[in-house]
Amino acid sequence: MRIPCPLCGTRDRREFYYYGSDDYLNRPAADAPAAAWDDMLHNRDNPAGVTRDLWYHETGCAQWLAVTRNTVTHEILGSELVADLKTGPKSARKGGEK
Amino acid sequence: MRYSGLKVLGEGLFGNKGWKPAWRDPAPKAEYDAIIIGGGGHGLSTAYYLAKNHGMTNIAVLEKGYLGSGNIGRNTTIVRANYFLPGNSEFYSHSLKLWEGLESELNYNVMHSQRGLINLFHSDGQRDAFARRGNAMINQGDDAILLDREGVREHLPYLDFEQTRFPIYGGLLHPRGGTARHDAVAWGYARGADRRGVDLIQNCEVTGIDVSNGRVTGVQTTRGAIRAKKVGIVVAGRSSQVAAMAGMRLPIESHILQAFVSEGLKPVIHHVISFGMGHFYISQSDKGGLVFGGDLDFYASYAARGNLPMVEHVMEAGMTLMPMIGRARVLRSWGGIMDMSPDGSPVIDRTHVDGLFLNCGWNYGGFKAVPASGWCMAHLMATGQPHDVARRFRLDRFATGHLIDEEGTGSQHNLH
Amino acid sequence: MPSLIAKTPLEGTWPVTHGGLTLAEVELTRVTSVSAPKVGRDLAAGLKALGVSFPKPNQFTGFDAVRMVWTSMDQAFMIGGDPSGLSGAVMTDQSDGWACLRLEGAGADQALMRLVPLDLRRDAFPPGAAARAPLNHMQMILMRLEPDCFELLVFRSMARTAWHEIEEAMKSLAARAGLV
Amino acid sequence: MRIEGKGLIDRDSRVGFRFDGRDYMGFKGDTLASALLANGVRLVGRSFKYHRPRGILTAGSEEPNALVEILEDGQQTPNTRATVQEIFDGLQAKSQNRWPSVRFDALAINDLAAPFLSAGFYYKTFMWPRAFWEKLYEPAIRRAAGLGSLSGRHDEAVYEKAFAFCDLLVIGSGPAGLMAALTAGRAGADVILADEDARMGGRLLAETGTVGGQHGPDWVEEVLGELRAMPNVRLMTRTTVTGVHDDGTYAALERVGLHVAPRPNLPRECFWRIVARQAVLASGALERPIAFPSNDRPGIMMAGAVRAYLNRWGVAPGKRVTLFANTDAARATARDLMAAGVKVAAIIDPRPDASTVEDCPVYAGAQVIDTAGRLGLSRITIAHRGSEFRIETDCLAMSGGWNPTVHLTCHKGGRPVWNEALAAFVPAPGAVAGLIPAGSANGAMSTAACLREGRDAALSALAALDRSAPDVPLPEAEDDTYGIAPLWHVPGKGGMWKRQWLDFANDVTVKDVKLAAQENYASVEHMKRYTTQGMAPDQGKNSNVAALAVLADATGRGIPETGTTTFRPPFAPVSVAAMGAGGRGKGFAPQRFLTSHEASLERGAPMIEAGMWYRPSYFPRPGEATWREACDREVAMVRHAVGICDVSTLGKIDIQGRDAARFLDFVYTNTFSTLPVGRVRYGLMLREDGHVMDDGTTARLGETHFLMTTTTAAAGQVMRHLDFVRQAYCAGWDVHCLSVTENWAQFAVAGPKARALLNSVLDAPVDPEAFPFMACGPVRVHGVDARLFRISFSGEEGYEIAVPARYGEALFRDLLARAETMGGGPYGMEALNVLRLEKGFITHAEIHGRVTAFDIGMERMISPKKDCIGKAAAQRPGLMGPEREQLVGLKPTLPDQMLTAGAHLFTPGEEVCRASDQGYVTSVGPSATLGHWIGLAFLKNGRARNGEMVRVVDHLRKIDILAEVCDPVFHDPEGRKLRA
Repeated sequence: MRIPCPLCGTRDRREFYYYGSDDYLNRPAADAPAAAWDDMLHNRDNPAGVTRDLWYHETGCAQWLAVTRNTVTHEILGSELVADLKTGPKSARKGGEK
Repeated sequence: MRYSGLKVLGEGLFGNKGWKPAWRDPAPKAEYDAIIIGGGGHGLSTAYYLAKNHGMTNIAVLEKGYLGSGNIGRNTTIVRANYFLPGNSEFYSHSLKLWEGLESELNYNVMHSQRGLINLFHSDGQRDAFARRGNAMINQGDDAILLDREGVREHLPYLDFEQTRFPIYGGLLHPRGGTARHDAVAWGYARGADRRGVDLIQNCEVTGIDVSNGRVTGVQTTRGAIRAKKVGIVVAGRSSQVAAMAGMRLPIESHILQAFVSEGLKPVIHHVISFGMGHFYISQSDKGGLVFGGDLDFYASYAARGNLPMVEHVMEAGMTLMPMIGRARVLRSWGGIMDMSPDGSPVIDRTHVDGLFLNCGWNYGGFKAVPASGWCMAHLMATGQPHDVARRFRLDRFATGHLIDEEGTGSQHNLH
Repeated sequence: MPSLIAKTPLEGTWPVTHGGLTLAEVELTRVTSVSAPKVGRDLAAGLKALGVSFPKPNQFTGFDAVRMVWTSMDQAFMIGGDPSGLSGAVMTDQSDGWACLRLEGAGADQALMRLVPLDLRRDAFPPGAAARAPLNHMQMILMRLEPDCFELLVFRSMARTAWHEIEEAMKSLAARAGLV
Repeated sequence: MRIEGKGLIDRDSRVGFRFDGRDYMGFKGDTLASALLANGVRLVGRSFKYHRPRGILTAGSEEPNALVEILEDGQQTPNTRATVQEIFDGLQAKSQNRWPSVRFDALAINDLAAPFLSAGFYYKTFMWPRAFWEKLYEPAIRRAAGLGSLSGRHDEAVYEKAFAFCDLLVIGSGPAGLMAALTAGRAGADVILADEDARMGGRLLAETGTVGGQHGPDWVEEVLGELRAMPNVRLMTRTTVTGVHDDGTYAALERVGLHVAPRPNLPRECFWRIVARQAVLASGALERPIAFPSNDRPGIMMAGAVRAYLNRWGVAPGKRVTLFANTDAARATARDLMAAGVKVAAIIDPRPDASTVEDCPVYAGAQVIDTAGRLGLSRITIAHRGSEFRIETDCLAMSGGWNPTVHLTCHKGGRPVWNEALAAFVPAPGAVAGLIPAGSANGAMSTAACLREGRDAALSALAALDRSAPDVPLPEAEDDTYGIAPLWHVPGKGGMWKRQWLDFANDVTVKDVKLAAQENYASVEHMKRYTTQGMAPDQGKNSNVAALAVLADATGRGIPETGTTTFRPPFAPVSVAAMGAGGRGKGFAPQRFLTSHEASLERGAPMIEAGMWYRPSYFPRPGEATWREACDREVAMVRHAVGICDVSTLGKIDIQGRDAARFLDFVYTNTFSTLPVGRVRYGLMLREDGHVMDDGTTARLGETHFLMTTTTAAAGQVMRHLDFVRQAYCAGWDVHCLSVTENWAQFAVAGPKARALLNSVLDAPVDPEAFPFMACGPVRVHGVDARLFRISFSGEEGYEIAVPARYGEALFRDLLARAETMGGGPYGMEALNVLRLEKGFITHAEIHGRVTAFDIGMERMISPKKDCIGKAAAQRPGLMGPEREQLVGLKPTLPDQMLTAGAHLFTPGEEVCRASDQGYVTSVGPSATLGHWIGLAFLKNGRARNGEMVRVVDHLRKIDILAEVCDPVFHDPEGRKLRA
C-alpha cells in the first residue's frame, strides 16, 4: 500500500502511523453532551467502501494526513494535510461517502 | 448418526458409503421463533445452545456464504483463558470449561489440544504485569505458572536466548491453553444444531431488518422475507453493516489481521508461544504447519488481505525470537476482518429494538470465545437477561466509562 | 579549568570499504532546525547571506559549507553555518542529535535500497534531492550529493545500528558481485 | 538416462552431488530432479498421509512429490523442490517423511489402513477417553504428519531484503514475457524481467519448435542479448514473483545463493519489494494430471515435464514410455522422445476421434485404468474399445490439459473465470489494476499467440505509461491447435485400496472429494477444508481444477457454479528467514545507546532494556554479590551523599511560539501559561478518552519557549499526540514542536552533596536562594553551554544537568570521578526505582493506560478553568467513584516480609477469588532507607482505607502476607529535603 503524502510524495505504508476515522477531527465543545464525545471517540460509520481516515507520516515529515480511500479495494482516492483542511471533518466525510 | 472409532472402522469396511450428511440444506420457512444472522462459529454455537439449553428448535441460522466462512476459518486457533480484568476473566474461564467438554458435547473431534501457552516477558515491568495476570487467572480458578528464564529454556530450548533483541526474562505458562481445529468447531456446532432441528440456511444474505413499533418482526433476505420474534446479529466482521440495517452506529472499526502457515514439518514446536515485544505468536498444527501471526495491519479494511510491512514485521519477530524457523517456508497467508472495539472487549447485549440482540466486537480474540459466546448469547436471546459471565459486555459501556481494556491503550480501535 | 572532550556519535569507527562502496562518518559541526510558516524577507536575506535559500520539499540547497535540507512542512535543517544572524524563524539547535554517514561508490543507491523504501533511481532521486524516510526501522534524512554519493542523518543514539545495517548491505552486494 | 546430444546442460562441467547417502554425477545446468532422473533414480520420497512411494512429477516449482531436505553443516532446508534446486559440487540432499529409509518406510502401513483413513476420519474418532488426545492420539498424528524437518538450530545464514522500482515488471520470461520485455525495453521504459527459473526462456527451453526461423533457445539467447545491452532493463533470474499487494507493490523471492555452496556474506535469498507502475503477467500455464487409478507411482509424470527433461536436460525419464493425454499438443512428447531414439510403447488418448497417426501404437478412446510397480511404475492397464490389456512401461507421461497460471491475478480478491473451450480458468479482465495477463497465463495455447499477446500487453502498458510504442515485429512460430477434450478422472473398478489421486501432496483422492459431497461438505471451501485438497505445499496447483470438477460432478453442479477456492500469497512458498531478513538477533529493532554507555560498562553495570534504550541496572562494587547489595548502597549513597544517573532517555520536546503556553494549557490538565520563565512545573497529560497518557516536567526557558519532558516509554506517543493536537485542533496557532531528546545528554545529580558536586563543575556556582526547587536556567559547565533544572525524582535535593550530547560521556565521567571523592557515585535503574517508590512517584507501572487522574489522586490537577484534552471523557461515571481502585502505599506487617508486584489484594477473612478481589500491587522495592519492603498498589476505595490491613496474595511466587495500607509517600512526606 502506498500513501500519497502531499508534501513528501507517494510513500510506502510502512512510513505511516494509523489513528482511525476522521471522526477524531470532530472534537466537540467542552460542554457538549456526552453523546457527542461518544460519537467522536467510539462510534463509527465504518463503511465497507469509501472512508476518510487519519495517518501520521511518522518516519517522514511528521504531518497528519486525512486520506480518502476504499476499505474494500484499498484504492486510495486522495489525501490532504490535516493542518490544511478547509472544510469541517463531518461535512468532508459525508461528501466522501459512497 | 453417532461418530466413533468403531463406526469409522465399520464404514471403512463397506466403502464409506453409509456416512450421512453432516447437516441438511433446508429451505427457509416463513417464520421462526428466532433467527441468528451469521453462520460463523458464534452464530452456530448460539443456535446450538438455544436448542440445547433453552429448548428452542424453531430457529434458523442465516449465512450469506457457506457455514464457517468468516473468521472461524481464518484464525490461528488459540484457545486460552488468561485474561485479568473482571468481565473477561469469568467469561473466558467459562469458555475454556466448555472447550474441555466440547468433543463429547458435540460428538465431533475439534482436536482441542491443551498443549500449554507461554507468554514471554522481557523486563521486570512486564514480568510484574504478567504476575498480576497470572494471579488473576488463579483467583478465577484457572491455571498459571510463572517461569523464569531457565524455566522457559526447559520448555522452549530453541529460542535465541543469547542474541535475541529483547532478552527473555521468563514467561507465564498457562498449561490449559492450547489450540483446536478451527473449521471443526464450526462443523461440530453446525452438525449439533442441525440434529436438534435448527435450520442452517446457507447462501442467504440478510438485506434488511424489519422493525415495527420498536420491535423486531423479521428480516429481509436474498431468499425472501422471513418473520421472526427474535433476531440475533452475530456477524463479527460485518457488524457495522448489519447493525446499520436497524439504524445503529456501532463502536466498531473493521481491521485486517493477517496470519500465516508454513509447509508441513515434523513436530518442532510443542506449545503455543506468544512474544509480546514482537507481537508474534506461533504454534504448530497437527498437520505440521507452523501457524503464526502478529499485529493488525492497523488500517480499517474489509479486504481480507493485507500488505507487506506487517508480513515482514511478523517474520522479523520470528527470526529474532526463534531463528530455527528461518528455513520453514510460508505456504499461505490470509486475512480476517476483525470487529475492533474501543476497549478490546466484546459486546453481547440487547439493542434499542425489542427482540433484536447484538453479539459483536470480538477484536482478535473471538475464536476461543466461541463456546461461551454462543452460550451467553443464547441465554440472552432466550431469557432476555444477560448471562452472569457476560453481563459486563454492555453496548453502552463506552459512553458510561465501564471499560474492559486489557491492553490499556484506550479508545483507539486498532490498538487492542 | 578542565575541558570536556567532545565525541562524535561514531567516535572510534573508521571508514570501511566493501566492493566498490565506502562508508564513513561525517563530523557535524552545527545543525539548526529553522522553522517558519512562511519565508519572510528577513529570513530570506539571512539565508542568502549564508549562501543558501529555504529548500523546497524533498530538496536541499547549498552544498559544502552550509547546506539547508527540507525536513518537514515549513521546516528545514541548516547543516553547517551559523544561524545567529537569522531572524523571522523559530530555531532549535540540533547539532548533537544526529549522526551523519556518507556512502560513496558505484551502486550506493542499490545498497541503500536494501534498507530504504524509496525510489533512488537516478531520475527519481537526482543529486540535490533529499528525503525524510526510514532507514530500515529508524528515522533518517537522506541527501544525494552526487550520483554515487549519499549522506544521511540518523539519530545519534542509533548511529551504530545504522552503521551496522548499511555495512551488512555493502557486504552482501560485494558477495553478490563475486557470483559468476 | 542421459541422451547424447540433447539438452542445454554444460556437458563439460561435471558436478558431483549426494542423495540419500549415495554419490552421483550430473552436469552444470542440471536440477536435482534432472540429475536424479539421468542417474535412473525414480523414487525420491514418501507421501504425506499414506507414505506411498513417490517420484518426480513435474519440472517446476509446482512439484508436489519430489520434496527433499538439503543438508549443510549443522543445518538443513526441508521441503526443497528437487525440480527447482540446482546441483552444485558438494550438494547433499536426502529424502524425507520416511523412516528408516525411502525404500522401506514403516509408516507405509498407513496405506494398508487407507479405507479407514478417509477424508475427515479424525473428526469422527480419537474422542475417547478425553485425556488420550494430548497424550496418545495427537502425538501419534503429529509424528506421522509433517514432511521435512527443521534442524532445530538457529538459522544464522545471511538473507537480505531489498526494494526496487520500475515502469514495467514482466513476470515470466517465456515467449510472452520476452516479447513484452523487448517491446517495453525498446520503448525506453524501465523494465524488470523476473523469472523463477535459473535460465530465462520458459517453455521455449523445453520444446523443439522454432521461433523466427531459429531453434527456440537460440531465439531466446538473441533476445536476452539485446535486453542485457539495454541499461533500462534489469534481468532477474531465480526470482519468483510471489505476491501482488496494493498500489503496484509486488513481492518477489530471489534465490541468490542456493545454487552454489555457502559463501561468506552471500545471501541465500533476497526478498524483493518491487514497485511497478505497470506489470505484465506472463507466468505461463501449469499442466494438470489425470486422476486414474494408482496414478501416483514413481515414473508417472507430466507430459510437459517429460519433454522438458528430454529437450532441456537431455534426460529420458524412461526406456519404454507411454503417453496418456487428452490434447493434440501433448503428442509432442511422444514425437520428441521417438526423435531422440526413446521407445514409445503407446499413446493412450481418451478422445474417441483423436488422430492415430504417429510412429507408435495409438489407442484412441482409451483410458489408463490401473498401474503396477511397488517402488516405480512397471506396467499399466488400459481399457480400449471394451477390452482391457496391459502394457509394460517404466514411464507414463500424462496430460489432462493446461491451467493458466492465474494466481497473481487473484491476490487482490479477483476470481478467475471459466473458459469452456480451454476447460480451464483464465484471469478475469482487470482483476488487478495495472497487471496485464498475457500468453498462456491468459489462455493463449500456441507459441505464436504467446508472442503476440506479450507484445500487445507491453503496448497496453506503454500506453498507460504515456510512452510511444516502438515497432516490434512478431517472429514466426508454431500456431497449432490445442484440441482439448476434458478428462478429469478415470473411474476405477472396486477395491477398497484403489484410489485415483487428485492431490498428490496431501494424498487426497477422488473418493475423498466424493465423500465430502456425500456428507454435505458441498461448498468448494468445505470440500477443501474437509479433505485438505489444495492445502499442501503445492497449494493445489496440480489438483484444484480436477478436484473441483469431481465435486461439481458429485453435487450435480457445473464447474463455474461450484467456484474456486481463493489463491492467496505467496504464489510459491517463501522462507521465514527471507521475509524476516535482518531481524535475527539485535536486528529486530534499533539499539539506542546513551553517551554514558561505555563508561557504565567499564564499571560492570548490567544493562537492561527500556524501550530500545540500554540503561544500567546497577553499578556493582567489589564484594557485592547481588543486585540488592548494590541497590541498597546506591540508595543510601543518594540519601546521604550524591548519586549520578543518566536520564537522557526521557523524551524532550522543544516547544516554541507565541501560542506555546496556550497549547500546553490545552494538552496538560494543569495550567502552564502561569508558569514564570526560569521555572519548571509537573504536568499531567490525558488521552482524549480521559485516562492518563503520560506525566513529566515542563520548563519555561523563555516567554515563548518551553521544554517538555516525557517518560522514556511514551516519548514517541507524546510527540505524535502533540503533532495531532496542533495540526488538527490548533489551526492558525503559532506553535512549533520538535524532539530534542537526542541532542542532549542529561544527568540527574541527587543527594545532600548534589549542589557541592555541581558547583565543582559549573563555571558559576548555583545559589539555592536564586535557584530554588523547580528552577531552571542556562549554565556553563567547563565552558560548555548547558541547561540546569532543579527537579528531583529521588526526593533529595536534585538537579538535572543537560549538555550537548557530544560532551555527554566526558561530563558523566567527570561527575562520577568527583562524586566518588565525596562518597557518591553512579546509580542505576534499580536504585532509581527504590528512590522514587520511597517518594511515591509513579511510573508507567502505575499509569498503565487504565488509570485516571482520580485513581492516582490527581483529579485536582484537572483545572476547572479551561478545557483540555481528555477532560470531558474523564467525567464519565465509570471513571469515578469508590468502586475504582485508587493508588495507595503498602508496607508489610513484619519487616522481613517481601512484597511482590502483581500480587492481588484481599480483605482479610474473605475468600481469595475473583469476586472478592480488592486490587493489586504495581511496584515494589526494598527500601534501604526504611529497612523494609514497600509497594505501591491500586486498592478499591483505597484512599479511605489508610491504616487498614489487606491480605497480599501472590500465588505465583507463593506469597500470602498481611500489609498495611498507607500513604504512597513513604519518605520525607513534607518534601523538606528536596527543597533544601
